[in-house]
Amino acid sequence: MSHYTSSELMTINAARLLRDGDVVFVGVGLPNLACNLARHTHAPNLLMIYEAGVIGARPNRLPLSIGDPTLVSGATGVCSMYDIFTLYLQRGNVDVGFLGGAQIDRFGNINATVIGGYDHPKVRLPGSGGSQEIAAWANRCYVMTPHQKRRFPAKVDFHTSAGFLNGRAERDATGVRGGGPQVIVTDLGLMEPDETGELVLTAVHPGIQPEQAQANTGWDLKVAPSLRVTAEVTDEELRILREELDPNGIYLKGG
Amino acid sequence: MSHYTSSELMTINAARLLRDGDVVFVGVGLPNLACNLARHTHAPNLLMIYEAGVIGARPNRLPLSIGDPTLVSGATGVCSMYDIFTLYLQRGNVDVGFLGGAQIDRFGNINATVIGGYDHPKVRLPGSGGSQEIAAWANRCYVMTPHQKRRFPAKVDFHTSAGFLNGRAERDATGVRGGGPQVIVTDLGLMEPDETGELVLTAVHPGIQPEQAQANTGWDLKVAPSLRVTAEVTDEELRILREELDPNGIYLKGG
Amino acid sequence: MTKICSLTDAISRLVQDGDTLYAAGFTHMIPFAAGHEIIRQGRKNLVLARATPDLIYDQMIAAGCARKIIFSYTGNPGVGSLRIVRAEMEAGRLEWEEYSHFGMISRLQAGAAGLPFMPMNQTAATDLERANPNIRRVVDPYSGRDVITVPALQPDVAIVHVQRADVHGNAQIWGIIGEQKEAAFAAQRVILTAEEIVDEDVIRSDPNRTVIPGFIVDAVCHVPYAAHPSYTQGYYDRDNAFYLAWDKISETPESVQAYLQEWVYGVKDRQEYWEKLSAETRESLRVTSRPAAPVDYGNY
Amino acid sequence: MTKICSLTDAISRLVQDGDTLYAAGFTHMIPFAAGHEIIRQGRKNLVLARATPDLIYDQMIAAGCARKIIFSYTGNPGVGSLRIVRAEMEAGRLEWEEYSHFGMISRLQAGAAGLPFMPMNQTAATDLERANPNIRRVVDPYSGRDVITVPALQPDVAIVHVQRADVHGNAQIWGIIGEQKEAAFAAQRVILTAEEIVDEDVIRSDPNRTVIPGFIVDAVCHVPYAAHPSYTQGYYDRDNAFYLAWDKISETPESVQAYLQEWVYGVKDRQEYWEKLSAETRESLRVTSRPAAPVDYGNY
Repeated sequence: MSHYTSSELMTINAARLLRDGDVVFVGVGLPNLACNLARHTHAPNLLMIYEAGVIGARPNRLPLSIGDPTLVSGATGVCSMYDIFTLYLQRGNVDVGFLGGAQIDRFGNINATVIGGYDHPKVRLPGSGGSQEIAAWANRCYVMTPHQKRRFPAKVDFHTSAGFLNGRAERDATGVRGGGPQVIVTDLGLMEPDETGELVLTAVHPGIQPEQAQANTGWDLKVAPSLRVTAEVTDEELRILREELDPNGIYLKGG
Repeated sequence: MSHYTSSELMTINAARLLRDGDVVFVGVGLPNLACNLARHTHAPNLLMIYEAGVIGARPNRLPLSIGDPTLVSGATGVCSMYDIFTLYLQRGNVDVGFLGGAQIDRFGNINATVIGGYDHPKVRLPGSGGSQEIAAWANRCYVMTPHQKRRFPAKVDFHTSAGFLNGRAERDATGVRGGGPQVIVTDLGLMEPDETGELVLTAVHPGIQPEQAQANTGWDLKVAPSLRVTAEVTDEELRILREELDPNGIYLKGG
Repeated sequence: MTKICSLTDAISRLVQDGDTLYAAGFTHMIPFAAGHEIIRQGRKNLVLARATPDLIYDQMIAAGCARKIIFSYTGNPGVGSLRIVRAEMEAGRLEWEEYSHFGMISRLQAGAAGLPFMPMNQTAATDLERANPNIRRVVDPYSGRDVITVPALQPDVAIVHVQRADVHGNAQIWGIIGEQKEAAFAAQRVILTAEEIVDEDVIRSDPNRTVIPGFIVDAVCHVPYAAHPSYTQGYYDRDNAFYLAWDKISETPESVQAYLQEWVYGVKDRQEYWEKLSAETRESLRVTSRPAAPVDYGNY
Repeated sequence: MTKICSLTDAISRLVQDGDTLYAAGFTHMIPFAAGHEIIRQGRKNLVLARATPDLIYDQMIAAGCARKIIFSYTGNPGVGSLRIVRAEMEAGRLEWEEYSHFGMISRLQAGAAGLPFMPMNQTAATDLERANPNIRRVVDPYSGRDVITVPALQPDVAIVHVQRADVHGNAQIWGIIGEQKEAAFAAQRVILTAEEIVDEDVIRSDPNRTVIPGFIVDAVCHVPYAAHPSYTQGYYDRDNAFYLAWDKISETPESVQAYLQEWVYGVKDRQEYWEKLSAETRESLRVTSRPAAPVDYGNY
């Protein structure tokens, strides 16, 4: 078993969730690394699109912003932001979206807007960007975030992006086409929504006990009867991440 | 005084209505010739745009369709049809539109859709194309059409494009931004809306009597107190039309 | 992952009787070759949507392929009337659904964008709104004034002719771009015909030129001259003589059927059609080069 | 009919105190030079609209130019928080109006299209709708379901940086095109800065590349490197080191004011700014050539 950082562990587990041929709405940082890792391993035909309007990017270097010019040179297409949000995302052409935020609650709702009251913020966060629509319209959404109690409250202060609201039926009633959050990848394991939309612990990483995850979650985290252990991180996965994708450890050194 | 055809007479009088710097939504045929004549004479900075999405065309030959490739090669811009109807026309960036139709009525309403009932047409005409929106949103609209009773009924069978409806107040109430039809150029003279929106005879061409226009109009055509005679067609205008713009007489030989 | 196939295969596999079909292209790159192949394969009861039916729908309707048209202008562009569409409408043998150009394009835009409708400003001309129950109104929640709406159009199939595409279907277009992008994104299935199939690196050298991404494309067919008698910018000119000739041919059912026999049923594919044209016609459609000024994307 | 003028003149003539301003460009070609000139000229009470405020609005707000921001994401892209915007919002010293990216871009699209609003599909996340009374609903007249609406945004001024423009303001852009076109058409006045002023024939050689037509442009300013520390595709790279440095600089008001003194008030224009950067920095931003494959429009 190799030594790896939490960021590497989450990135590798997220990469494994991607399917060959998926159209992925990619963010910078760990999601970008997860997509590129998948492309280098089991999903060579992954199509990466970016909210900046880039389709089929083939970055020659690690992109440092969502609009890095390396995403454009050699891409198959570029379109306007209005087109990316309509023709691609709202039209239902996006299989996978990655989401992030300061808080994720029991039903997968995400807050990236504000801690405290909206009009008088205690901590003002960056806001939605593309995530309100990604969470609604991508077929599957994934989240990568360290497993900490403050990040997983029972209820978020603000719904920046919808998970299952107060339960799956409530989301379904709104008619949004996307499937909502499918997997939350943390440094302790994986959480997935059950039939009610509540996030439950479905896997732990090698060497992690479910109690650790429960202790670091802000609600009474259920453990799935079928709880499994994620596959060991392989040397090849680490090699690609460390040598090819983020040789300077810009995103991976954390944890 | 030169000899000229009706088409030449109408084209020359329409060209004179254009102002230097006007942004004109151009059709093929006579409107295209009128715009190019104006460009060659008093309006060198006329900007010609086409519903096919061409901006600043500089055709090297006479365009034979609204999407002739000669409009594209050497143009300053090309955009989608959706963009031309939104960013250019609906946004209010078009100064002048040309309209045509089988029938034009007392209040400048135009029918290019159907003679007889809509569901069981006696004569089915091509339909609106771009004209419904041009008539509503261009600042000024012009029409060129031979002066014949059947073309000028008191009421059109179908409102393809709005003139002043049943009077100027009725058009104003709809909130459309365009000024509506400003001048109808015929082979007998010019008709312009009065303060109520009714088309009245404001000019006759040299040698034409107002009674001729009245006899060829389907309503009781009023003659403006200030009736004038249009300026003589000049040799230079004819030369440009015949030698430079339509040397084969494709559009101008008529009449 | 190549999507290359013959046009015969593409039509056979992707166009079914009863489909709503949008053959895209506003006067430029009208997919005549695909229309002729649909006629040869004898499709029936199609709903033919297109801003301007042009000669291709006149021919498909003459061949009995369609039960309905959705359109915004039925003229023979630059020539006059579209005789067959007009006669069938006047005779009550063809259903129709009519919009202005802006209404038609807004329907495609809504379909492409995944929106249920698009708003349009009022035009004061309300007869078409009265005639077509699909044209409706909503109240602008800011000003309280009415705006006009048209519903999304999402055809079963879009057919788009392009200058160049790679085997994955990434397609680049220049010249008049009309409603090609909107038609492709609006449709459930997309068939491309292309003047040239190019290496993926050509596409990747100029991503801003890409109008249609390959992943929404179902078939890529290499069909040079597929747009004749319309044109492909930079490749060949419009055959205006044929547009004028059609005005005569379409005067009688007999001459129309004779035309279809000789030029559609009587040829196997577009190559045979093109070679059957006179050398003089083919020569008259040639164009000389007028290259675009280069741009540089930079290595990053 | 040339619209060429200095950036100093353009800002002086076209940007007034209290204006709503949209500095366009999604991470690409952010008009930093124009933002700095606005700071130098001491504009006040501006309403700064932009999907991503980025460093330029952080700097303009630090300089006291703005009373309000309209935005959809306030991060320092790829780095973290935008400290000044955040601090001013938390302190209640800066008004704000907030959307998602799609809401923001839809506002511009409506403004550009001359429509009163744009519809968007529901997202199930309703907190922002509750917080912002400009986000409303209409009933889709086809399905009877609610859709979300945002009102048109028509800024007083849009500033757009482009790779090349002619003296009339016809402008061509490649690489990420973000919301530049929409911002220009939505605005009442348009200021362009351009890496290169080219002959009109260059523009006319490739009309499909034109994003902004000259007739809606009020001023064209030749300002090489106007986008630094952001980048211009094919011309120079993003200065990521500065984005990281700003995260430190913006930690204290003193270091921010020192930065503004040295790099904004302390230089006359962009040329002086660029020459003041270290040779090493300038060298590190150079890019090598990666030309687009040529296309041919043909002579017609």
